[in-house]
Amino acid sequence: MPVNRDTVLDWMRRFAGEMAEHRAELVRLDTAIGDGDHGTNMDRGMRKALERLDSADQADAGAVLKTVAMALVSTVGGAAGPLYGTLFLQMGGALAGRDEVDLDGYVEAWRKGLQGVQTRGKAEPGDKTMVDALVPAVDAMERAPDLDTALKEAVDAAERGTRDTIPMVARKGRASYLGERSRGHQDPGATSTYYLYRSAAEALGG
Amino acid sequence: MPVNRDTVLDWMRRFAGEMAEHRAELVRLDTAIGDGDHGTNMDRGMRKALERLDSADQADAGAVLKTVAMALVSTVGGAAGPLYGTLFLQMGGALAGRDEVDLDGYVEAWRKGLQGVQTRGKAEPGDKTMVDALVPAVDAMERAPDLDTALKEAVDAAERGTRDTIPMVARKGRASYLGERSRGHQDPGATSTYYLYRSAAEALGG
Amino acid sequence: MKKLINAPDAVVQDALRGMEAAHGDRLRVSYDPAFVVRVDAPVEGKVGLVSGGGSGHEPMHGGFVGPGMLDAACPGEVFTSPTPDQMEAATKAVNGGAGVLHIVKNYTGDVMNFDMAADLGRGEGIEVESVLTNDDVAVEDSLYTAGRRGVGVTVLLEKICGGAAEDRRSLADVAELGRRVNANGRSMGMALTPCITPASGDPSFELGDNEIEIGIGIHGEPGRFREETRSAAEVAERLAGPIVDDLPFNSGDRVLAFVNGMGGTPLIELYVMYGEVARLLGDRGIQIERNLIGNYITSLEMQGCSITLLRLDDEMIRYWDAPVDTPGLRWGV
Amino acid sequence: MKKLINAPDAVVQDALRGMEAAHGDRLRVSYDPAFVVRVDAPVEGKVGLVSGGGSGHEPMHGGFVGPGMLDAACPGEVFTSPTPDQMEAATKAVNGGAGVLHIVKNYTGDVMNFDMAADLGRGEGIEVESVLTNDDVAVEDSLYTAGRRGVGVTVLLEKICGGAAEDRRSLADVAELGRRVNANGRSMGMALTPCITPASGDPSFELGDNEIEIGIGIHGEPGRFREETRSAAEVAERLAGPIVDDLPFNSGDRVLAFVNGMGGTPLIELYVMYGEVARLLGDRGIQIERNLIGNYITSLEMQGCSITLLRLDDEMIRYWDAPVDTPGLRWGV
Ligand SMILES: Nc1ncnc2c1ncn2[C@@H]1O[C@H](COP(=O)(O)OP(=O)(O)O)[C@@H](O)[C@H]1O
Ligand SMILES: Nc1ncnc2c1ncn2[C@@H]1O[C@H](COP(=O)(O)OP(=O)(O)O)[C@@H](O)[C@H]1O
Ligand SMILES: [Mg+2]
Ligand SMILES: [Mg+2]
Ligand SMILES: [Mg+2]
Ligand SMILES: [Mg+2]
Repeated sequence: MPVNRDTVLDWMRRFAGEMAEHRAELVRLDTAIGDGDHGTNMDRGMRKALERLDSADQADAGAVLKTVAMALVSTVGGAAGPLYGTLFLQMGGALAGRDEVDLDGYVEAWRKGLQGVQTRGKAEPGDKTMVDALVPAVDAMERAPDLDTALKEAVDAAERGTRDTIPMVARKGRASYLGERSRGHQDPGATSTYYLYRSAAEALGG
Repeated sequence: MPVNRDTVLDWMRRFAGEMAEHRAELVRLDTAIGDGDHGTNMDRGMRKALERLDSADQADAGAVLKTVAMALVSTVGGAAGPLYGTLFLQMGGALAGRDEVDLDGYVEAWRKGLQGVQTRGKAEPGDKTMVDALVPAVDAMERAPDLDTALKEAVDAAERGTRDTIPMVARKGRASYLGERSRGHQDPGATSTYYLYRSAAEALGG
Repeated sequence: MKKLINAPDAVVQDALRGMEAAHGDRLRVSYDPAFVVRVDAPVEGKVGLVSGGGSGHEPMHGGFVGPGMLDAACPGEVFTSPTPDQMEAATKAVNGGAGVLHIVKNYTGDVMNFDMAADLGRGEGIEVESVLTNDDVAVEDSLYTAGRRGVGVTVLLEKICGGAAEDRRSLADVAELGRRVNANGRSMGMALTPCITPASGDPSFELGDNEIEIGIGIHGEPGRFREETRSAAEVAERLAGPIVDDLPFNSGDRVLAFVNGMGGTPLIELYVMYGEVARLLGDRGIQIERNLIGNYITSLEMQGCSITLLRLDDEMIRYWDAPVDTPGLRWGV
Repeated sequence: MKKLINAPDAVVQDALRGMEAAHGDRLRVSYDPAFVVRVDAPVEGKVGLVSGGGSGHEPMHGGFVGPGMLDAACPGEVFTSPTPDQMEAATKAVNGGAGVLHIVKNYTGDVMNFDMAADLGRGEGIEVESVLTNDDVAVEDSLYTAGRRGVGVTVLLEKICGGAAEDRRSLADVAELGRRVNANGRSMGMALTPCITPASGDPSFELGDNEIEIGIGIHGEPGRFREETRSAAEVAERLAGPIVDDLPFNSGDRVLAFVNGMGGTPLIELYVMYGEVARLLGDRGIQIERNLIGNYITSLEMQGCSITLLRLDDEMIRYWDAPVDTPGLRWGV
């Protein structure tokens, strides 16, 4: 599949579906080491994003992602709102004005998005945040020979990265208040990022 | 046993013992249809009464009962404080200045006490209160040929009267707020009155 | 039972110690007999206002002692009315020569103990009057019963009579005003959860996960009936409906609407409830002139709320608005 | 889950409706984007004070809007920081030409959202400054972590900066004062029970019948550790000890002592706690000059409390004592 307006729209719809479906799971993960709202937040935000996507035509893939970004920023709140908002805003900027992008363009957009998240949140790998899913996924995509492989490897890498957050002691976000007690729990934001890669593989792959 | 200062003192000590022993039971009964404090109230009051009895010599049985009455009035509060206070105050008044009383004197004291309780609380038999234990007990004593019989029959009558409160709908005291829902529960105040007769039979009987 | 206390039988004493430490500049605390009194009592020529009742309803009554409200409050054990000696001592402490008004909630225990105290006070030559509150429409009333309980109206009455007393109105006037407040006020309460008294350590009643208790009192007494949980809008209807019908409150009436938390209900829920009450009264043309929202007459940690409506007249409004300076209510000063 | 609400996702909206119905004479409510603002905003020439945060902490922040305290408050969803568009709209609404101060509790979400809002506000030519509160000594602090949470000091800071802004102090002055308040304040909290957010319906953590959680935040986050239930005196030591040692507070310091309920704790227990805190500070020669006792920064229906100590200087005392007229704090007017 090409990466264009329609497939990215499909991606966002699938991601919204994942957030609705896994809402309770994300709430449970966030209850253990945070304040129990990550699933509710992401679901609320992605529902609003779909509303906006439905109500106005989008010029291109970049416009789709910017619309999602603005919806998240103005309806999610918390840490996830600005972080996912920034991710999609940066990615959208990279894709703006282009009908279709290839592997390089796609990976470049992720690289920009990741940079945005790290600039806003100041998290490094190992801090037990969504960055721990993003970094290995983007790295894996950069090594991939073609888009399909990139999409699949990103899912695997994000899944591993997410699982790797379990033994970590959180140093950023709400979980950091728990200190040692945050160990042994999977990070909710990394988990939602894993679902983002999964829906990308479905919508943009093969 | 004669009814005199020492036996009445023993009676009050035994009654205090019953209140400590049955504190939880009275709390449970009062929780069902009231506010769950009758056992605590009576136990607190009788402990204070014993303290006062221990700290000063009592001239006669009347003085013993008045000391108990004043202790209850100033430490129990709630409905039971004034009611038991009045009961013992009136009984004490009837016994005051007499070294020893016979059956008639004893029953006369109870009659006065009962009157005091009814004047203060305005409860009639059937209202589901301590009056439902007092009235049959005093009636039974009036019919008894001798003190020992009177003491035993009073216990039986009070027990029956207490049990008879179970099907009643309360019209006085806190249980009256429950209306029909007060049916099916035994009245806590009648129950503590039953223990009062039981300790009287032990202390003054045989 | 988990509570922030040192020992079940030390709660009242320890809380009084906290009150004294916190408000010692404005309140004096007597420990035996236990009562809280304005630091400047007795106020010469002012009617003294004494209330009291079981503890566990805080801020009522101790938190309402101060200029513009009560002169003294007598705390009993938790949910147990105080004793005549406390009331008598408080009565003496606040007697500024213009007489003393006892504000009594209609419970058998409170009534009997205050009766004895009034007799004692009069025996000492103090003019004592009593006002009874009995505003709880959940309770069936008849000649042969103990009558209705005094609940939310008590708070409003203490404030309004406090304003009148501060204005140096006579004992007869203040008592008459108090009776008018009681006659024009109605309340009803409900619970989502029971409470646990420190002494018993057990819940005051058992409620299922989907049950609420309607028509509760303020002592953990069970209510008139229980039913399935409902929306805030339905609960508001459940409580305000019988209240409005009872007085009745009519279209055009001006009221004070009081949404009270039972102690464990978050304020955000009380505001949700207030929104529903305001809508419901609006629909019936009843005009809310004043309001009060918060935990003022509580049942320890019970979750739930009560609604009180008071039909206002100009005098009540004037004394409601008058300055008050107590730990629990404070404005105009 | 039993709550006095209509639906989990309508709670914030419905509570705002209740706020407007109750305090419409003094507050204006915007629903989309959601914020509460003084009815007379913007006040010409006065620094505008904007705070905000997740809902479920009432009366903070909406209940602190009014003369002498905040100009506007932005409520997020329950326990979720509000969004930049709310904050931007509130900032515009309160800008009286003297600049706007954002009061931000140190949570990743709050900080990032307020950052974006400040950028937006500046983009519109409004002078915006931010003050961060991070007073929770339960949280380990380091260069590499998110740092300490903002808790009880926030209430005190909003009051004191509110007094300074009302006094027409400059934006720089008010911000500097706010930072001084934060630098001199320390807090720590504990829970007897968890809370339940309307959206999740589940307890925020599980506690045994004999367990308490020490070092909790205000969002139902678990604390630093749990342990056996203890007496009020021991809990006071547990909380006040680390607070005193952290600043540190020294003999001779004058402080404001704030005993805060988490929402479901009866007031009588908060007074018991205050009594213990007063004794403990007295033993160390620390002098309580002012105090605050009650439910001011809450976690829904959670039972428990937090203690905040603020080392006072004369300016802080002056602005703490200054008149305030909000639903949640009211004196001097
Ligand atoms: N500084 C940060 N950088 C990157 N991700 C972060 C940061 N802080 C938090 N997160 C992510 O946000 C997630 C929590 O999001 P959410 O629960 O929606 O917000 P909040 O913590 O405000 O309730 C965490 O699981 C973590 O992955
Ligand atoms: N008017 C009354 N006359 C006689 N007995 C009464 C009356 N009201 C209450 N009682 C008795 O008092 C008992 C309750 O006492 P207690 O629980 O100590 O006081 P309270 O009801 O104030 O909590 C009731 O069980 C009843 O027997
Ligand atoms: Mg969260
Ligand atoms: Mg009782
Ligand atoms: Mg009682
Ligand atoms: Mg959150």
